[in-house]
Amino acid sequence: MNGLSEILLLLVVLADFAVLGSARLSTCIRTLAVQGLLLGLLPVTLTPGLSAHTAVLATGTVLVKAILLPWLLTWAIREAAVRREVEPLVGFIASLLLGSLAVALAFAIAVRLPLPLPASQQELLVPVSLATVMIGFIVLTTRRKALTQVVGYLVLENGIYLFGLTQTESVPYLLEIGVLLDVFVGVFTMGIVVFHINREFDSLDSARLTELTD
Amino acid sequence: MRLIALWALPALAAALNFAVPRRAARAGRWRVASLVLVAALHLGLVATIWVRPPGPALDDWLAADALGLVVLTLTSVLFFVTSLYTVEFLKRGRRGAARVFVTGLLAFLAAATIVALSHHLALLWVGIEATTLALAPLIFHRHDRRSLEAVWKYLLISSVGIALALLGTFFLATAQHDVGGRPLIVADLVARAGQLHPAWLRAGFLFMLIGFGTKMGLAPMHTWKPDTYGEAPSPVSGLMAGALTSCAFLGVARVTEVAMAAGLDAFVQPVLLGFGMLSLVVAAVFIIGQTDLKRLLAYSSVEHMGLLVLGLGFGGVGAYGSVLHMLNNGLTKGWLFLIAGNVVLATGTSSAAASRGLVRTLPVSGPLLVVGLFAVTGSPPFGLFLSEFTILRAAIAAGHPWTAAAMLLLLAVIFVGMAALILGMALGEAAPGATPIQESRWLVAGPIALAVAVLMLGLYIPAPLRDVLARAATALGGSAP
Amino acid sequence: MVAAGVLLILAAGTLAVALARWPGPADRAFSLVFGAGGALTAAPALAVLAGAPPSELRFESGIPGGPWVFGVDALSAVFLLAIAGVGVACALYGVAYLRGERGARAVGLAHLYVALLVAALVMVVTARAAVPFLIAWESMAIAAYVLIVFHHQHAEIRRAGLLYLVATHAGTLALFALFAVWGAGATDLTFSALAERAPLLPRDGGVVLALGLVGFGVKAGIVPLHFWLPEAHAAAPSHVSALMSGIVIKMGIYGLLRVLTLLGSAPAWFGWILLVLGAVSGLLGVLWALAQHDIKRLLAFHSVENIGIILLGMGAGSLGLAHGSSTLAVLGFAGAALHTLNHALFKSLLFLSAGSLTHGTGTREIDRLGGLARRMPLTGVAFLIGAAAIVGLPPLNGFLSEWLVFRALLHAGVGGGGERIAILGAAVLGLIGALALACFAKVVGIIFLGVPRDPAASAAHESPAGMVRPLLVVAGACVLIGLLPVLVLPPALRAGRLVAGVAGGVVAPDPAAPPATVFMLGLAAALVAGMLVTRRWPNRDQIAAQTWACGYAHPTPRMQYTASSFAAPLLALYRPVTGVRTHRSAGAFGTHAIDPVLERVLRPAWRGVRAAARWARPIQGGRLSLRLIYVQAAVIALLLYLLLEGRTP
Amino acid sequence: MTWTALAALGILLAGAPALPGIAIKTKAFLSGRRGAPVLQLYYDLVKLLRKGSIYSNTTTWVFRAGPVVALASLLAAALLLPLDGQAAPVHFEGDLLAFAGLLALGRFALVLAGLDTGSSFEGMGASREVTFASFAEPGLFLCLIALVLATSEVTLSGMLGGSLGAAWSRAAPALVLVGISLFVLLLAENSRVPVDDPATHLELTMIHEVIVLDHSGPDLALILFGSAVKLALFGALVVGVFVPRAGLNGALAIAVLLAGIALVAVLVGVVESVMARLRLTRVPQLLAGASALALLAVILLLR
Repeated sequence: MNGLSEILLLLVVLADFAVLGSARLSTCIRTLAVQGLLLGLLPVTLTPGLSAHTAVLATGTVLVKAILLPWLLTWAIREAAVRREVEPLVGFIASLLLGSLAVALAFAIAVRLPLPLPASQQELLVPVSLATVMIGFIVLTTRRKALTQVVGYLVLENGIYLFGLTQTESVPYLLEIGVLLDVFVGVFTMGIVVFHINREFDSLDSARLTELTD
Repeated sequence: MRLIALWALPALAAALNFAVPRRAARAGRWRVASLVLVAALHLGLVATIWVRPPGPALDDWLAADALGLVVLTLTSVLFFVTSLYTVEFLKRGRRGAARVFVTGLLAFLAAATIVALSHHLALLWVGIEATTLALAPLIFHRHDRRSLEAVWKYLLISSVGIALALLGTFFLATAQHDVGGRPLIVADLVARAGQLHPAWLRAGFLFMLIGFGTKMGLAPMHTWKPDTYGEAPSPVSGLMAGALTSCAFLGVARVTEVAMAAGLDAFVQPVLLGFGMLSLVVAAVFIIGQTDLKRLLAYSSVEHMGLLVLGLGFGGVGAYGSVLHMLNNGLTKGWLFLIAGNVVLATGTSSAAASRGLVRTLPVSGPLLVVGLFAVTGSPPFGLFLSEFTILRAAIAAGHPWTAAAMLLLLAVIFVGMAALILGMALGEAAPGATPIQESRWLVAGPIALAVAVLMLGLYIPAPLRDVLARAATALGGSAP
Repeated sequence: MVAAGVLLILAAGTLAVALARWPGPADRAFSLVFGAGGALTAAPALAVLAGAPPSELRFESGIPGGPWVFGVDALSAVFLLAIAGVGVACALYGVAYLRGERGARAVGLAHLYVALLVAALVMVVTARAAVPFLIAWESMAIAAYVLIVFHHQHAEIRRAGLLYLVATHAGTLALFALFAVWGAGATDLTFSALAERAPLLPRDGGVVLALGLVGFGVKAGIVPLHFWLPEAHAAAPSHVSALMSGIVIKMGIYGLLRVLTLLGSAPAWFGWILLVLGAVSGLLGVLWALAQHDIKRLLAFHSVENIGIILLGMGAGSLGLAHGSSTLAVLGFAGAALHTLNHALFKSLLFLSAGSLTHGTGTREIDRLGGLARRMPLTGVAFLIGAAAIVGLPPLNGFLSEWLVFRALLHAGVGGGGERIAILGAAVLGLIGALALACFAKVVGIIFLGVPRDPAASAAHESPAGMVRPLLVVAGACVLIGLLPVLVLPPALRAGRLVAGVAGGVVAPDPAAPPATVFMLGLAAALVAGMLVTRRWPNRDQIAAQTWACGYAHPTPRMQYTASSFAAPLLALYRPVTGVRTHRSAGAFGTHAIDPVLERVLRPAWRGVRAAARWARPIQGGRLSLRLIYVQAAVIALLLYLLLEGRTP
Repeated sequence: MTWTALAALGILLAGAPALPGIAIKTKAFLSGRRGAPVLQLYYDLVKLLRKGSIYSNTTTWVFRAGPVVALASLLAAALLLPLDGQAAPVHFEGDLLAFAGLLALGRFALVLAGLDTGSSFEGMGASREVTFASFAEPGLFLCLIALVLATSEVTLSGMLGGSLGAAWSRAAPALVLVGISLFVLLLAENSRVPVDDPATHLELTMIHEVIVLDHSGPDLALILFGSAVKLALFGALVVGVFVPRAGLNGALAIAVLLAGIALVAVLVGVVESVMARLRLTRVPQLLAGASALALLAVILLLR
């Protein structure tokens, strides 16, 4: 139990809200990078001694979530010359409200689901991760641009990953690397598709992708 | 050793294919050859597993248990058939598409094999995510707006779903905390199921169900399915509807296995039944008045996924029915999508309005399409009849008469929709001047083989398969009828 | 033996396809092998009916539902006879009937499917386990479908086929439910095992019987489940219509009889339902038939009528079971079984003759025909015999079986219990008979008598021997059965006793049989003698002249009564129940019939379903965020479930 | 079978042709005319048998078979009736259906023969005949059913024979109803007023007569004799219901029967002279009424 990780977790939540609230894509992506960095630091702070496992995990996380993915997204923006606005379907205020609602719900659930871990571990961890997941969902469903939807997916992913940190010793890191790799490839393909979408529809407005329907 | 070779082989082949540049001289033929070769080797290896089962590998991360073996065999057979089909299919397609196509297929085979063999739930997750990604480029095969939209929806919805499955996996790991036993190894989870932390186990089950359910295409997470199957090249759709869904179902089955072992039946079954019935309803709604053959098949796949989880939900012989149904449905879907592919190759579209009198113009595929209608709607004497009938018996035995009645009603409605569309395409007077087409052997061999297999499974189940199915059923807390 | 027969029949079908390149040999081989197969199939049936012990054949199959068992007992035997006889007749007829279409369509395939159909039928009546029964059942349905849409280039034939397919598949689903309920929790679904479970069934078998009534009722065409029947029969080639109407729909009857046999008992309400349905089907069937102008649709509706008569017998039998009166049960079921056989004979005879006259004139419109007795004498005789038989006139087979049913109903009346009311069924039987007489007086009179109303009819020619021979054989069978009750009754009663569950193999001879036989033979003799006598009447000079038109000089064909005008008074009197539209014009009077069930209930219902589906379509809108919201909704729903369930572990 | 039964049958057949005569005579008497001799029909028959016959060139063997079949079926039906009040020459369980079936056979033959001429008048008559028959048939069956219920016998010989007397003591009202409705059926089946008018000469109003319009010579003779026999049979049926004769010895029973039938013929005559012929559209109502009476009887007995 150390205050440092407390603070980091709170920062994670703040990052969530920043993503929800920011009007410019580039801001979203930068916030995402910050969140990735926080996720990279957390394993170090959470586990008492610095083991090789945590080291590898931290570096891997920072590499992928804080550097590679943000770079990829900015590349997509530049290549596709996307207009920089987020263009939400739901206003910022509304989405912020939704976000706080999500946080409340997250805490409610977390109370019902006590971690079967020594008290030394974080009781903030579960609610924060759940909240991040939900806020990711909100971004996914309330933003119009394909790129912002990718951002939302990443936020959601971060939330899950955050929860994964409770399992650092049970899940061998080989797998966590696998997870990171999957996420990376996933987002990479998404990036490519986004690029194609922009070329085909000369806009990233995924709301225009409504040809296929019954 | 074989367990490793099974996925390493296609993985290497995939890497090799990707390494060879697109414009390499006469590469296309070699790619296809390698594809067929790998498929054949894979099938051979799987056969040896039936003859002499190998022990677990990598400290129990990989093992070929009954359930996994069924999925593995199904995948391998479908893949082999598809590879044969690809030989002719790629010839007709865009030049230079072979590289991505073959690489994707092989990568898919590797990933699916890992899923089928893995007894480590996190590894299983990695495998399934890998299958998702491996097939994404193939959906984009046609490089047009529609396929682009399809692949985008497919990617986003299934990535979200699969992410939730990961969360569920973590929950399960949490539930296993201070229970001991190797983390997320199925065998240990089942062995110690009683001591798992109930709340986290429940949560884990629910989220994995949602996640893998998304990949299976259970309503309401099915929405990517019609678009994807409709736009993807038919052999790819066939692989997805036959093999990929089965892999996802394996994920659901594994966690159900754990939950059942923990005695959570009362908690698990209502959820499964709910998703099952909802899927049937959605399928029925969209099959009525459907206008496109491949989208029709997609919804039929939603229907059958619903039946699978219904079988699990009823328990008892239902579990046996589910596993058998997974096998039958996989084979039948492969068969029908390949036929749909032939229709598209012949008429240029899968829209029902465009084709009439296929039984005359496509002397092999046309009749096979009609037969397939009866097979996929669970008419005797085809395999799906047996499995659906078994699931129905389970429903009655488990005391769900009204669920059973609703299920039958929906099946009837679905039959009307499918019959109306397929018979409308197959019968009637073909367009004036349309003459019977000499169909390529490569394109019809696979469907014929699958049809024979499905018919056989309806009349006779060989002893080894019988006992594998029985073991799988008992693993899922059910029993053999 | 039966198995060998089935194999031969299938072999015949395969030959027909394999030798497609050489038409002549193909036809000969098909006819020969098929005939042999039919004989092999019929032989054991005859043996069993003569009192040989029932045989059984069982083997293990790896599939769920226990071993596969096949067997022939008295009940199967009656149906086997019908299948073998009518099947062979129709198959051979089909060879000649389709010869003209060679080249245009895959005739060989049609023969193959006829073979498949007959083989499946044999399997249905010999299967002694749920799974093989269902397999045979659906194979039969599908083979029949393929044959119905043989001329699928016509849209209305495709529609009829689809209607039939949907109906029969729905019925099959009901049968799934039936066996699922019956075998719930059991591993062995053989009929013997099911029979042992009968006492455990809920509501002493009520559920099973209800499901059977739906599943088998669709096939049998019991009103209001008959809607598919006329369409399908009109659409199919005539020899297929004959098979369908003669045998296939009888499988519904077989199924119900088999279920009753296995249950060994029946609640009284089931008997009453059967009686009511029988009366309704019989009356509406014949009334709707009166309104038809297409000879094949008309015959199809008469199948509904005769199913009604059979149901009256079964209803009486079930009441016998319920009230423990074995005489009633035996008579009722025996009557049902015998009428099934007889109807198979004379209805296929009628359909084959109808095919022959369609072949000869190229039209099925009754009002365009006329005077065919002169141009197609043999077909005319065959049709007349069939008509007299279906109306139930002595001394033909139709009378014999209606007589059994009648006796059953009378027995219900003299019995002391609550079943006495059933005797009213006898009056219904009388009414049905009278209406059937009216209908066939119309058909025979308008089609075969008088003078042609249309060039098509005046250009008619007798059909080739290949078609006529089967007609005459079947007609002969109808006459023989009618004349020899003493030979026919014991087997029928044996089947009846089996269903009624009356112990003891030895059948008590029916006291009524000998006098009835004498009477029938005497009557036949009198008829023949009378004709001969009047032929050579002493010193009679015969003058040929024009029909006396009450002073009108030159009667023309158009002055003749038409089918419409003939049936008009009756239809007018029964208008409320017959969905008939009348349309008059200056020079013509016509009526056309619509099927109330199909037009007023089913089609609207289906339109409703489609509308509902279309209303729900937007769910699958193109919007991605919408679809993600579904996922989110599922997550939230499950979370709530988790929280609620989580409280009470 | 007993000899008295055969004797009764013989006498009945011989006497049948007198019945129409009796009816006509009664009619004439009531309207104060002398009328044709009672034996008129005998003369006609003899004359017709001597004549040759004309056949329309549209007709086939069906036309010639008609009269024969009609007569033969009636004779066969006669064999089933216990004319001597004891037992019929032929009797077996459920022979009631055979009786009805034979009547139907005769009708079928005549109707087809009529249609064979292709004349619109015969067609019209045939149509009316079968239409009205379809209303008369349930009446007949209900009457027979009522008798079955009253006597618990399932053969004509049984229910018109031994156990009828007991039935009268048990269920007289029902039997009266049966008798009345049988009499109405008699009028209808034999095409008498008020259903049909044998004396009419306007084809458009005929039912039975118009069907046989084209028959001539011996054929017509057979038909006329047949209808006389039919009248006699129905008369015997009515008498059989009203007068149980099981107790009487053969000769007396036959005598009673003949007297009864003659009385019935007189009644027919009376009806013809007091009633007018119904409009065709009203006929079904009359027949339905008869059926209703019989149904009422059945209900009385079922209760």
